[in-house]
Amino acid sequence: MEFKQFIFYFFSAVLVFAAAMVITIRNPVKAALFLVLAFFSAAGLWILLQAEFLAIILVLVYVGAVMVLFLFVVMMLDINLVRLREGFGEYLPIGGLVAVLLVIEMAIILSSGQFGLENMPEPPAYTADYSNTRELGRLLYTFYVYPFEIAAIILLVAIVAAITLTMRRRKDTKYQDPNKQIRVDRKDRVRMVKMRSEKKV
Amino acid sequence: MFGLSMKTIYLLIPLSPLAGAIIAGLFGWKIGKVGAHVVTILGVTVSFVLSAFVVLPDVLAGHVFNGPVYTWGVSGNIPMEIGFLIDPLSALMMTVVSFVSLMVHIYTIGYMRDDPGYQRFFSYIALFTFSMLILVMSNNFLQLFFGWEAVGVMSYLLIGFWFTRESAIVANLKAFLVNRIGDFGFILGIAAIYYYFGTLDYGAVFAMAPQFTDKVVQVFPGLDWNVLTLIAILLFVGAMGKSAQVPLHVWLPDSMEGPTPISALIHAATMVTAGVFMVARMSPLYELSETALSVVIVIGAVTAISMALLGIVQNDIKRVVAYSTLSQLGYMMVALGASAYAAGIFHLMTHAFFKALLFLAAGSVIIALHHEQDMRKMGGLKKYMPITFITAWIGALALAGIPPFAGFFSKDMIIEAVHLSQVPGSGFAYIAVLSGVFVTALYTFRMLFLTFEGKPRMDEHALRHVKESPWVVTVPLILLAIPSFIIGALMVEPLLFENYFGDSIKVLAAHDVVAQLGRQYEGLWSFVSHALVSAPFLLAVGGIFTAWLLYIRYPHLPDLISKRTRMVYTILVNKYFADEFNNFVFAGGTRIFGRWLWKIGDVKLIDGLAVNGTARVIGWISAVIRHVQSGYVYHYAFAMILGLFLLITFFLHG
Amino acid sequence: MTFEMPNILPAVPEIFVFSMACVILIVDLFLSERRRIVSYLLAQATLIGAAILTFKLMVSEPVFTFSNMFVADRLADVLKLAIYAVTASVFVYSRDYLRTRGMYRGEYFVLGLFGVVGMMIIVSAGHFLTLYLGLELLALSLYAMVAFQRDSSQATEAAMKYFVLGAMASGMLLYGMSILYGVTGNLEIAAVRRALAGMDADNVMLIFGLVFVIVGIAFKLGAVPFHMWVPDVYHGAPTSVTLYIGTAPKLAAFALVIRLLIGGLENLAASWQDILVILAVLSMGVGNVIAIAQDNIKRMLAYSSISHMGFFLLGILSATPNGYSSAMFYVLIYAVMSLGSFGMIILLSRSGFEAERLEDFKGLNQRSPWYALLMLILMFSMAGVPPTVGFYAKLLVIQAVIGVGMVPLAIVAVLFAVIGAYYYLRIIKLMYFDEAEDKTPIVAGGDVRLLMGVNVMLLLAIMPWIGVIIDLCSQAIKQLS
Amino acid sequence: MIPLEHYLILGAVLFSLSVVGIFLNRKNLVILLMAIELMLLAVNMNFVAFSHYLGDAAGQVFVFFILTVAAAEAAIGLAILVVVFRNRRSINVEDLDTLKG
Repeated sequence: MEFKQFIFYFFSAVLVFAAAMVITIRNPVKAALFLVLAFFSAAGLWILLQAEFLAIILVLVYVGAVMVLFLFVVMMLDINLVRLREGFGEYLPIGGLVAVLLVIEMAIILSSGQFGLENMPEPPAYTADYSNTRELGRLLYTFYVYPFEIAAIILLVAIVAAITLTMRRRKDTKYQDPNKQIRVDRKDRVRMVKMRSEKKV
Repeated sequence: MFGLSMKTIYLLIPLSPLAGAIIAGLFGWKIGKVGAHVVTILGVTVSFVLSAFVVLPDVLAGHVFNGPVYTWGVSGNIPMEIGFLIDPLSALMMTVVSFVSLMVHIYTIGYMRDDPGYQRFFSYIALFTFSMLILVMSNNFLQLFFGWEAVGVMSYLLIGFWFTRESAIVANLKAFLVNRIGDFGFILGIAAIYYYFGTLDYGAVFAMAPQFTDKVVQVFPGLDWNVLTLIAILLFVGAMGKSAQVPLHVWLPDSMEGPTPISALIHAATMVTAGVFMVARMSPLYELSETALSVVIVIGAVTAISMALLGIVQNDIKRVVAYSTLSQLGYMMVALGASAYAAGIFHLMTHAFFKALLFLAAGSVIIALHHEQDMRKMGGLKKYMPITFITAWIGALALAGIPPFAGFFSKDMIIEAVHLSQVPGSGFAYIAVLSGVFVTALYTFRMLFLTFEGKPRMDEHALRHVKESPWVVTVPLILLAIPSFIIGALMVEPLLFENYFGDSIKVLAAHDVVAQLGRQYEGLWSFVSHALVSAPFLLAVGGIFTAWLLYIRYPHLPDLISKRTRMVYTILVNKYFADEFNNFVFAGGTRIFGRWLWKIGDVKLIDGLAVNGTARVIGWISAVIRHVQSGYVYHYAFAMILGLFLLITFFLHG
Repeated sequence: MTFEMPNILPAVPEIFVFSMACVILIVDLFLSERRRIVSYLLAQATLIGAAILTFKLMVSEPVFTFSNMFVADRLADVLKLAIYAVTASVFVYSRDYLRTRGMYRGEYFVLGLFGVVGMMIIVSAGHFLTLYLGLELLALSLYAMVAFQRDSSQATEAAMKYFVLGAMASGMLLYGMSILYGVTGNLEIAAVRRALAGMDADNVMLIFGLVFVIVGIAFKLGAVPFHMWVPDVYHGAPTSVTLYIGTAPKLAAFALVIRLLIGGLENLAASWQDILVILAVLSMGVGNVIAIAQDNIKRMLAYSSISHMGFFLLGILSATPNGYSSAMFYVLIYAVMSLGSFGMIILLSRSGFEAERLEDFKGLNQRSPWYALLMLILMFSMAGVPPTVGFYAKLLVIQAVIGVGMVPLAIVAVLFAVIGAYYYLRIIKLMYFDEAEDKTPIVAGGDVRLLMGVNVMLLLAIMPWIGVIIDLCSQAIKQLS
Repeated sequence: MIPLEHYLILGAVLFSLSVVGIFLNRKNLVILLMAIELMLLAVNMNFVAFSHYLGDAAGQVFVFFILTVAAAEAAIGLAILVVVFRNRRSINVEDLDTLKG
C-alpha cells in the first residue's frame, strides 16, 4: 500500500465514522463537533485530489463560519436535552437496513467498471508551479462571472431572510435614538420651579 | 336572403340565443324581467325562423354544407376550428330544437313569473339552446363533445335551479355523477377514434371507417374486439348517459326536481335526445358493427319496457311523464338498433312535440294547484281547465299511439321495423316494444284520468283557486298540440319513404328495414286502416280500456288490488272479481312487478350500489390513504428515499 | 487564454429586477406603516418595467451569452412574461391580506422579487450551475416567505418541513448532476446534449444519474412520491404565500424540466419516459383520491395541484414537440386557474378570519352571486369541464399521450379526471345549495375585484384565441432543437 | 493509485448516511440540518473527484458555488429553526405534526 492509498483510506475511515456519529449521537453539540471532524477529513481527501483551494475554503468557511453558527444556535436555544435522549433505538434497525441497502445498491452501480482505473486512470500530478487557487480564480471571474453574481444575490437573500425572520424589537429593551437626543429642547428636560426662598425664622 | 351568405346564417343560428343569454345573464339586473325574456325570445325566434324557413328549404333543395366556418388557429394536427355539417338530419334537429325551445321560452314567462331568479333562468335556457344547436350542427367530434358537455352543464345548473330544495341538490349531484360515467365512455370513444383514424372530422372518419372492419384490438389479454365495435360501444355508453338508458337512467326521474319548463325542454324534448341523434349521426360507424347494433337494440328494449312498467306505480304527475320519456327513448334506441334510423329520428321529432306538450300540460296543472304534484290530490280538473284538458288528451293519444295522432305513425314504424330486423336481439326487442304499447297506454291514461276525471280530491281551499292558466301557458300548449296531432301523418311519407335523409344517414342494404317497409307501404290511408286491426293498436286500446276500468269505472279497484295482492286466495274466492280476473292479474301483477323493479332494481341496486357505492368506496380509500401524510417530516423523507430506492432498483436492475 | 466581456444586454431584465429589489429594500427602511404602499407600488413598477424590457429585448433566434450560461429564446421570453404577470397579480391579491395580519412589510415584496429573479435565472439557464443557483435562489426566498408569519406555529412548521425536504431534494438533484458530469465531462447543457449524442443511451451510469435528477425535478413539481411537502406547505403558509408558491414557481418548474430533460437529456428520453409514466400515474391517482377527504380548501387545492402536475407530466412524457407544447399550455393555464382559486380564498378572508375551510364556501351564492359564479368557473376549469379552457389543457395532453400510442395511460388519466371532478363539484354544491352560516358581506378593494373578474373570465374568454396561445407554445418549443 | 470508484463509493456512503440520518432522527432538528450539510459534502466529494480525474476545473468551480449556497441555506435553515423554537419552545422533530392528512 503506497502512502497516498493509506492517507485515502485513513481519512475515508475517519470521515465515515464521523458522519455516522453525527447522525446517531444525541447531543447536538457533540454532533456538531463530529461534523467538524468530518469536514476536516474531507478537506484532507480534497488535498489528495489536488483541490487545495477548496480544501482550505472548506475548513475556513465551513468550520470557521457555518459550524460556529450551528454551535451558536444550539447554545442559544434552551433545548431540553432530557427529552432528546428518549427512545431512539427502535428505528435504528429499519434505518440501518435502508442505509445498507442503499449503499450496496449505489456501490454496485458505481463499481460497474465505468469509472475504474482502466477507463479513467488517475491523471498525472500537476507541476509545482501550478496554482489551484489561481486557476479557480481565473475561471471564477471570467467564465463564471454570471453565476458568481447570482451567488452574491443568494447570500443577500440569506441575509434578508435571516434578519426578517429572527429580528424582533422587544418592548422592554431601551434604545438610544440620536435623532431624538439632538432635537431635545431645554423645556423638555428642565422645569423651572419658582419657590420662595426659605426664610430664617 | 337579406344578402346574407349561408355561412353567416349558419353562424347566426346558434349565436343569436347565445347573445340573448349573455345579455340576459350579465345585464339582467338592468334590463329587468321583461327585457330578459324579450332578448332571449328574440334570439331563439331568430334561430327558429332561420332554421325552419331558410336552412330547411335550402337543405331540401339539395344544398348540403360541410366545412369550417371559423378557424381559431392551426397547431400541429389538432383541429382548432368551428365547423358545421348542415344536412337533412341536422336541419331537422335544428328546427325541432329551436321550435320546442321557443315554446318553452314563452311558457316560462308565465311559469316563473314570481321567481326571483327570473333573468338567470332565461339566460340559462337560452344558453342551453345555444349548446344544443352547437351539438347538432357540429361536423367534428371535438365540437360534438363540447356541445355534449355544455348541455350537460346547463342541465346540471337548471336541475339545481331551486337550490333551496334539498332534493334538488341530491338530484343534480346524481345527474352530474351519472353523466360523468357516460362521458367517460364517450371521451374514450372519441380518443379511440382519434387514435385509429388520426382525425376528428366526421367526413374523414366515415370515409375511412370501411377500411377498419377487420381490424381488431386487444381490450384485455385474450379478449379481441373489432375496433369499430369498440368505438361504437364506447360512444353508445355516452349516449346511454345522456339519453338515460338502463342502467344509467337513474338521474332522469330525479331531475324532475327542476322547474317544469326545464323538464319539458331538457329532459323530454332536446337534451335527452342528444344520444339518439348522436347514434343516428354515427350511422356509418354503427352500420359496420352488428355487435354494436345488437347492444343498442337490447339496451333500448330493456329501457322501453322496464321504464314503462315503472310509470304505472308513480303518483307524482311529473314522474309519470319522466318514466314515460325514458321508455320512449328506449323505443328510439330500439329503432336505431334495428337500423331504422329514419324511424328513430321520426319518433324523436314527434315525441319532442307531444312530450313537451304533456310536460307543459302537467306544469299547467301544477301551477293551477299551487305546485301540487301528487295525482292522488287531483281529479276532476276538466271543468276548470278546459284548454289544458283538451291539449293533454291530444298529447296522451299521441303518446299512446292512437291513429291519426303523431305518435301512432312513429311508434308503429318502429314496431314494424323491429319486426323485420335481423339483428341479434331483435326478437326480444319486438316483444318488448309490443307489450310496451299496452303499458304505455295504461299509465298515460291512468295519469289523464286521475288528473282530469272523477271527483276533485284536493282540499276546499285549493279547489276554490283552481282556474285555467294564463295565455302565455295555454298558447304554447295549443301550438304544441297542433303538431302533436298532425305532424305524424304529414311527415311519415316524406321522412321515411322519400329518402329525405339522403346521405346523412347511411344504412347497409342488408339492414335496410325502412326500405322494406317502404315496399309494403301503399299510401297513408291503407296504412292507417291496416293498423286498426293490428296488434299494436289493439294493445293500445286495451291499455286505455284497462285504465278506464281501473280509474273511472271502478276507482276503488286499484286500492283493492294493492291490498289484496298479499292474500291471493281471497281474490280467488271473491266472485266479484272473477269476471275481471284477467285484467286484474295483469294489472295487479304488473303493478307489483313495477314497484319491485323500482324498489330493488332502481333504488337499491343502481342508485345505492353503483352510484353512491362507488362514491363511498373512493371516499373511504381517500380517508384511509390520507393518513400516509402523517405530518412527520421523517416519514416524508422516508417516502422520498423509498421512491428513489425503488426507481433505482427498477430501472437499473429490472 | 483570452476572455471577452460578455454581452449583458439579454440579461438586462434580470439585472433590473434585482436592482429594483435592492432599491425597495432600502426605501422600505424609511417608510412608516402607513406609507408602505410605496414599496408595493415600486414592486409593481418593477414587474411592469421588467415586462417592458423583456418585451423590447424579445429575440427571434436563441441568443447565448455569459459563456453559454444564459440563454434568451422564445421560451424564456414567454415564460418570463407569464411570471411577471402572475407575480404582479399575486401582489395585488396579497396586499389587503398582509395588511390585516401585520405582515405588511417590504420584505414580502423584496423576497417575492428575489424569487422572480430566481425563476428568471432558471428559465434562461444554459448550464447546470445556473440552473442550480436559480433553483436555490427561488427556494431560499420561498422558505423565508413561508415562515413570514413568524408568530404562527403552523407557518413556521410548514417552513421547517419545506426547508428540510427541499434541501434534501436539491441534494439529490446535485448528486445526479455530479454523476452526469462525471459521465459526460460537461456541465453546460448544450455540451451535455452533444456528448450524449455519441453515447449509448442504456449506459447504467447515465440512468443512475438521471434517476437522481428526476427525483429533484419531481420534488419541485410536487409529483408523487416526492409530493409530501405540498399539502403541508400550502396549508401552513399564509394564504398570500401559498398563492405565490402555487402559481409562478410552477412555470419555473416547467422551465426546469424543459431545460434539463429536454434541452440536455433528450437522448435518454426512452428512460425518463418510463420513470415519468410512474410518477404521472401516481400523482394523478394520489392527488385526486386524497383530495376527496380534505376539509381544508388550501389542502384540497394542494392535492389538486399534485394531480395537475401528473397531467402536466403526461405532456412531457410523450417526448414529442407536440407533447411539450401541450405541457407548456397546461402549465400556463394551471397557473391562471391556481391564481384565481387561491385569490378567491384570500378574497373571502378578512381580519382575524381565514376562509380556508370548505364550510366557509357554504352559501356563497347567497352572499355574492358574482363570486360564486367566478368560483364555479374556476372549479369547472380545474375539473376540466368544457367550455372552460381547463378542458382544452387536459385534452391536449391526453391527445399527446394518445399520439404516441400510450392508450392505457390516456384511459387512466381520463378515469382520474372523472374522480377528480367530484371534489371540485363539492365546492360548487356548497356554494350553491347550502345555507350560508356566515352572512358577512364580502369586501374587497376595486383593484382586487377587477383583477379577479379578469383572471377568471380569462378562462372562458380566451377560447377563441386558444390557437394563438398554442401556436406560441409550439413556436417556443420548436426553437429548442 | 486510487481508482475514481473508491471516491464515488465514499460519496455514496456519505450520501446514504445523511439520507438515513434525516429519516432516523426524530428528536433534534439541528441534527437534521447537519445531515443536510453532510449530504452536500457527499455531492462535493463526487464533484471534486470527477474534476480531478477528468482534468477539468469546472467541477471544482461548481463545488465552490455549492459551498456558498450551503452557507446561505444553513443561515436560513437556522433562522427558521429559531422561529420554530420561539413558537413552540421545542425543536423536537416529532412535535412538528400539526399539519397532516
